[in-house]
Amino acid sequence: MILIRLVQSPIELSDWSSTIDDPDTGAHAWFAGVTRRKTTTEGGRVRITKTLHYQAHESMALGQLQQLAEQAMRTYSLAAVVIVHRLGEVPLGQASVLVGCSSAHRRDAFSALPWIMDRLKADVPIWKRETFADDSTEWIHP
Amino acid sequence: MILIRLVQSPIELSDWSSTIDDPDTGAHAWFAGVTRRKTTTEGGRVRITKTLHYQAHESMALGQLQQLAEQAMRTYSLAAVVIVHRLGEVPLGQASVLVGCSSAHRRDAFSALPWIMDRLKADVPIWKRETFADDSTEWIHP
Amino acid sequence: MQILLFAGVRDAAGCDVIEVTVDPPATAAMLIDAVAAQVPAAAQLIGVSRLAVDGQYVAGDHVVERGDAELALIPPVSGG
Amino acid sequence: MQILLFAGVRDAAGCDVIEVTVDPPATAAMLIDAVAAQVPAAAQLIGVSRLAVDGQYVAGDHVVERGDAELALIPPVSGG
Repeated sequence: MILIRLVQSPIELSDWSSTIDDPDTGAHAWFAGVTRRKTTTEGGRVRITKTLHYQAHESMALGQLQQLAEQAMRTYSLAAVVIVHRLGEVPLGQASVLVGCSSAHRRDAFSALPWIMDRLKADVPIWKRETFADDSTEWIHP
Repeated sequence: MILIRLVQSPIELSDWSSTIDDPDTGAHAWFAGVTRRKTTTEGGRVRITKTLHYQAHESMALGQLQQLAEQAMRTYSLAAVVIVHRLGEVPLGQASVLVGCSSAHRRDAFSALPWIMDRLKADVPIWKRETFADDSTEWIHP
Repeated sequence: MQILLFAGVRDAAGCDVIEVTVDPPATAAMLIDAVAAQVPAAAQLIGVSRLAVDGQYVAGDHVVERGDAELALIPPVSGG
Repeated sequence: MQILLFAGVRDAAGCDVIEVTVDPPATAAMLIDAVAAQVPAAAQLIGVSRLAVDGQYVAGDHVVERGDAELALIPPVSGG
């Protein structure tokens, strides 16, 4: 089971937690990426984030997420994968992304989560614009 | 922040998900161990589980969980750790254990979860008794 | 050919889509260079961007055919 | 000395706590052997169990002092 969503409203883990249920899975793992207040730059300077805004090439992002979910299912013998990414404004302390997966044994679920996040952050056409405490804004293009 | 609980009632992720919130964390990770229907024995035989029962040396389990949570906090620079283990009967498809943690960066949260589960499964005095489809029971002592 | 723009490149160009003209056969790299020439303020960012054709990344030497394929310029992503 | 029992050992012994007598100085290994002698049906499981004193695992050569310390026999665990 694969569930991919781009949403404009807050992501609540409780709304999604039952989506990966499966009687033959013994391991459920979740990751939520949350808007953080402080970012330390490469130069060691601490920047204070006020809010984040996410933009996507939506149809391509959905396709890329579907592809990487399918690859994760095969590679890690997962029973289910759910990936939810929020777009638009994401206030401090709220989740921008939620990834969940279930597998028979915990090693697979533990390995799948970082793999999915690494791929998502490398290839899925979604961009973050930070608004800092001084109201300056910056698109993040790592 | 460390939160350790042994509970007798169902563990709902939504009841605990806000406990690891922290404005300076960007990564929240969760693991739930869930009662699985099928177990494949070393000999390759598939046994069908009907239900599980967990027993603990409660005071020692709480102490051991607290110790390993403290060690995880230090090792992985976590902001928060929550560990909830259910005791008594745990029906199929329900969680026997829930572990959550938050950190500034996702690598730490991803590394902490398997570490905590490995330690829990090695040292925390909690035991599982399986009841199989044929009503036979067996304490698991790996 | 029309190319969709996003994020920092979109802001620098001031538009969601840009029209570029290159002599066929047009490779992805040629199209990216053509966008950079039209949006010099973002030339560096465009130089590290990838081209996607109908939602799939293509290599620089990929030849883009005229037609109704959707072209998008994908600067380094920062989702998650 | 009284030793708390759990799981498979508790079921084999038919009780939550067992009284064992060993000559001082009593090491953890001697106490575990004494439990095994009293619960032969679970001797193998007891042989791979650890002793905990006041909630902390101790090594086999740890000398257990008489007093009010809580002793527990911890067979291999299977939580999670």
